[in-house]
Amino acid sequence: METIYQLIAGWFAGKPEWLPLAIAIAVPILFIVGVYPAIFAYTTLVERKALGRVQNRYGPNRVGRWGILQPLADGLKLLTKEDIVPRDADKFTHFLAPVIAVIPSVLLFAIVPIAPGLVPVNLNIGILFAFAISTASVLALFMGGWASRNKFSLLGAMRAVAQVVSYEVPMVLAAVAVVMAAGSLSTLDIVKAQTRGGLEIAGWFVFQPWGFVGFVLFAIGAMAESARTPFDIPEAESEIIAGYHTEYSGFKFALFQLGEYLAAIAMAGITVTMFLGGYLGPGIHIPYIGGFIAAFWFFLKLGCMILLNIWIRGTWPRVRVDQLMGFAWKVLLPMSILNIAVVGLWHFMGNKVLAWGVTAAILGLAFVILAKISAAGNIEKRTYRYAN
Amino acid sequence: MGFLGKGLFQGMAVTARNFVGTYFDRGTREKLVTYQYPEEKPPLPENSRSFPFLVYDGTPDAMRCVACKICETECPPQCIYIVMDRDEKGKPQQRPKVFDIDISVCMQCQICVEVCPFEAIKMDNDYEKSQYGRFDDLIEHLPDLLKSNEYYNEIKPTEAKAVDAKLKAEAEKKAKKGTSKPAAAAPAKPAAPAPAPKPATAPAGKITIPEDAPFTAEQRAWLAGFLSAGGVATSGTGVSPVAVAETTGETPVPLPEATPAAEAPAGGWPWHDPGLGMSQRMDLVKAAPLADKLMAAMAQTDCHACGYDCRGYADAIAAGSETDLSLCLPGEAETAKKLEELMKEAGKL
Amino acid sequence: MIQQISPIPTGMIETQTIEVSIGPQHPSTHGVFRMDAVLDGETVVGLKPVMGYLHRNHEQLAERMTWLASIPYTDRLDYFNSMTNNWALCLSVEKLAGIKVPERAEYIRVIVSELTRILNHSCVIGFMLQDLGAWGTPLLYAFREREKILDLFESLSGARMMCNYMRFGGVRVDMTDAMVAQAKDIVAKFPRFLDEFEQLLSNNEVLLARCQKVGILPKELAINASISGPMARASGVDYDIRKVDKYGVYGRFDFRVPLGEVGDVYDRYYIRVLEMRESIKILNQALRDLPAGAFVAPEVKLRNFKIPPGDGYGRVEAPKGELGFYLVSDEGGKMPYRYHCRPPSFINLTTLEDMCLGHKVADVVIILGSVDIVLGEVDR
Amino acid sequence: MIEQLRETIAQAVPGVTLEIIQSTPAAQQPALLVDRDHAFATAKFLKENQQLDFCSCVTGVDYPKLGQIEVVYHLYSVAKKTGPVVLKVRAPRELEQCRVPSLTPLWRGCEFQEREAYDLFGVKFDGHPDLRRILMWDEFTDHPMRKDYVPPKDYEWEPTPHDDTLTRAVEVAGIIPPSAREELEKAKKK
Repeated sequence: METIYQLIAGWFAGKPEWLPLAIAIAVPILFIVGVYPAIFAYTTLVERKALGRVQNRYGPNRVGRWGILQPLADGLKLLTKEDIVPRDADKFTHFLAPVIAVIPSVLLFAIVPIAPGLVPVNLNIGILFAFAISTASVLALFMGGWASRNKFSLLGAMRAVAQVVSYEVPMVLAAVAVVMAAGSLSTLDIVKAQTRGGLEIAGWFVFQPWGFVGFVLFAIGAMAESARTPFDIPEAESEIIAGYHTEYSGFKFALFQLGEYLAAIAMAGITVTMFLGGYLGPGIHIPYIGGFIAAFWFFLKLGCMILLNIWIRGTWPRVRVDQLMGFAWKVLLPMSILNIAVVGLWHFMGNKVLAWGVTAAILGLAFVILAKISAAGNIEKRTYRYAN
Repeated sequence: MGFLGKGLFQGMAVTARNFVGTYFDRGTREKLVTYQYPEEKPPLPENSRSFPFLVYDGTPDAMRCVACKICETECPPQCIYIVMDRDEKGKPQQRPKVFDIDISVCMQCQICVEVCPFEAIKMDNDYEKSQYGRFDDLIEHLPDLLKSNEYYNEIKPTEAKAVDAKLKAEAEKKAKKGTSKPAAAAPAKPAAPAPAPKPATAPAGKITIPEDAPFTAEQRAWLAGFLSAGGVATSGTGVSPVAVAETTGETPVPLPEATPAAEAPAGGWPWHDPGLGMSQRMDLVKAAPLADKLMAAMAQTDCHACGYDCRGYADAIAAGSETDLSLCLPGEAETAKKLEELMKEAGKL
Repeated sequence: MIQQISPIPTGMIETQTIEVSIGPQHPSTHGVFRMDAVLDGETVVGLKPVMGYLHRNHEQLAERMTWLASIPYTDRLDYFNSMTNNWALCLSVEKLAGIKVPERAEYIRVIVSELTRILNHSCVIGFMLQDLGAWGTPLLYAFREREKILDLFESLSGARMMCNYMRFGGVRVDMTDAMVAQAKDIVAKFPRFLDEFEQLLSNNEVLLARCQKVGILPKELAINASISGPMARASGVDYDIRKVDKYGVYGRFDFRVPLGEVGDVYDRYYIRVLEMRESIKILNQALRDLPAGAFVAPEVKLRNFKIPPGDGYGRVEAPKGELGFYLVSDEGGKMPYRYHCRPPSFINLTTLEDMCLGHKVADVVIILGSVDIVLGEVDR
Repeated sequence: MIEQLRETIAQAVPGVTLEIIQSTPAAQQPALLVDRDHAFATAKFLKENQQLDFCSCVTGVDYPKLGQIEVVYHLYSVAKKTGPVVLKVRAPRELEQCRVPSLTPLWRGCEFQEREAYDLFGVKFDGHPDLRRILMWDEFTDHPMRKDYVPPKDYEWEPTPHDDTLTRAVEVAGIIPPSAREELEKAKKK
């Protein structure tokens, strides 16, 4: 916003003072409202096509070439569908829930930088804002589940609350490590802190042991937070039909989907910002087009994160609700606390090569111990005998 | 077990392999198996079956179906409905007037095809039968069902060739037996009723051939000669000697060699003609033994619906080894009634 | 990595149970099947199976038609395995009537039944994983392989699923050399698919955590509750009708019966994988030894087929368990006087509640999936 | 073999009446007809002493001519891999008296099958833990597998394209109830 204001303030020298400000505010909003939903729409298409290919079939390919108009057709279909509200539902809450579901997801994009200096709002408490907002989305899920007056919806809502609240903890702690390393809560500063080397790759936090662990923790948390497979238990279709949005149809359902996907994309964006160097990449310092290259790198990384999500969705089964909680509290939480300590160690060890080795060893050992403890008695390798 | 999570990544490797594999499939359908249906259709194997159709030879009039109703009775979900064609006087015409198959009920089990003794009903390959209407559109009527033998040869070459060969062999066998029926009407189906020209000389025998009897001129001429020569419808071959001896009170007239009767049908049963009406057939056997009378009451299609041919069923009833009188499906209730009547007359019931 | 959370000690917090009707319209009840579950939070404290939504009185239908006309209806019992259903009925009828089946027909029956078995097992595993939430990937891999078998069935019998292939005293059409080659090709390629399948699933930690020690069925209960098929063998019951009765020509083949130890969902999953490998073995032998000769007993009439008065029970090892037909013939003998089908998946549901108690809702669906039911057979 | 078994049972279960019923000549599965009062004791003996631990198949057969309904149990032994021993119990057809002892306490596998027999034949199993209808709905009153069962008049019927064929089938099997045929006529007139 500030960057745009500085850019255009000069052009509007003779005009009223509020005009450039208004434009500077309007442009990011339009960008968020225009571009990210479009990304959402095509994410659904890409997801369906990719899942199709993973499952040895073509994805949607009937509406337009390569199914390019499929999202449009889906949208039209959902718009024209009958809006069904259960008779005993709490009508107002039932209506409000999908609306609220979208808002936090959209707000999350406000702190995601897409190019040097180009972030909708450069908050100095950016990361904190992101967590505050993303947790609010659970409110919508619970409202939807509660208002539907359906036992499956209720179960889904309960699961959603439990899951989102639990996964918030390791996620925030994983982010704390990054904040400690970068020394700032501002997303722009965090990206800048990853600048190192000519190609702008070497400095990414993910290439440090603590950063990698943090990345994995954060990615898992992000997946759980946005209820993506294998953590999609609030809407586990094989168990509780569609969870909190069982009783939603038509565009309200679409809004839930929109909110969920936007949250997933935003979380991917924050992951990229915090661990994968945000917009950093080769060529961003080239004059004039550097900004565009930076934006390209950002969206490329974003796309990779989304594809990883899809890939995981196409492969893994879903975990059970108690296992999910156990995993959050017994594996992720200790790891993330340890990770904070390790970042401190990293910070104070001068020799980075040595620090790399030491921290990697500590974290690896911790993972192995935690994994063995949690697997013991639960997972076993079996051999089978044959009858005579 | 390796490190925890190894299995997860192995799985991801498998899915990635399949994902990439679909782009290098190039039509082998190893990885990308889908047929894009309306544009490309999977090739159907020859045995493939959808719904039944009726085969005809040459023209739709020459259908093989004789309306014997075996398929109707045997059809497990009862989706076939047949009404035999009759002329104004109520004589059966050995062809269906109505032949409906309700494809909303048909379960494509092929049992009708298996039980048909006339090779008249076969399974089609056409599975695109969806309709907009729930009721009438889903009933296939006789004109929809009739398909030519060429079509059958086209969709199921091997099977059709075997059927054709079998029918040809049967026809030849029949021809060898000396049937006067023209060999052209080879497939067990009698020729469609041709307008019968009035015989030039009405024989002075006891039995006159009705004008509307569905005989060809040739048949009519033979029959006239046969009747005038033999007097009573008997002949040697095929009938048990006892039956011949008991034919009438009088000694059976030995058939002169020169008369057309020498070419008489192998069975030598003039009533064994599905074209005749029940009353005409009964007329022919007025003085015949019980077995012949019983036989004349049958529908004369030799359809084996009862498990015998017409002769065998009559003999079995007469001999008392078969007690069920309602087995003649093509004859419908008429035959059953007549059989009962005859048995009562004979004092066996 | 994952442990069950112990329930809240009683007396601390007062909680209410809720009754949830899982089904009849539910994505993972495998048809119109209902479970009346009583839940304490997410934990199942009571569960009653409710069935009959697909009931069409198959038995009465069969009693109103000839023996032959029942064969296509058996296709509809367990619509995945029409071949074994056909065989079960034909075997019972042959037993009652004393029909000797020609060698070649017996071999063809073994071939199609074992193909049916691998078809069923691979799909069941796929369905189970679908219930686990694996988004259809294993299921569609299984379906990809199943298509190849169905293609063979289509070229053999004319239909993909409703084969209606067997007749009393044999099979309906002969297996040509081309079909034998096709079958050999399928059998040769199938182990590769199984390896891929196992790589995708068998070591997957999420799958292990979800399936192991879930839905345990003890051996004694399995026998007492007449559980049959892979489910019983997963509980360690050494009972395979192919070995016990040696019906058909099963006595001639060399194969083993895999047995589980724990009797949980994972065992039921893995036993099926192992059984598929054994089926491949049988198929290899049967295809190798397929003799020439008649494919149907010539003395058996298609129409007016009659059975002497009396009763009899015949059974086969269908992919889902013991599929038997109890038939009674009376004086006429043209139609069954009594026709009873003993469906494996119906009886295997007996212990569903025992297996589900104390587990979570999410486990109920995989336990049900591991029982392997087809509602066409449960409800008849 | 079956004679032997009969002797053994007769010694073990005092007062039992046993009758051997032959199957079809080819099937070779002769059955033991046990009187109702001693059926449970006999079954218990078979389970415990003969190791017949697997009750495979339970079903009913209606014999209106005898005025009785028969319940047939097919018992196998998993331990010895033998079988089947066919156990038959008969009860009068009249609904009130149509009671036989339930074998579910012995073999859990009978649970659903006896419920099915109760549902379809109206045989009441004394001692069954949960005797409810299983395939038909709870409000249903009749027992459809009895030979004298007549489908209710207001059965879920709607005109179908194959009514003609079905109406003809009525004469053979009585599939469409008469009331439905009236409706059919009405529909045709429309």
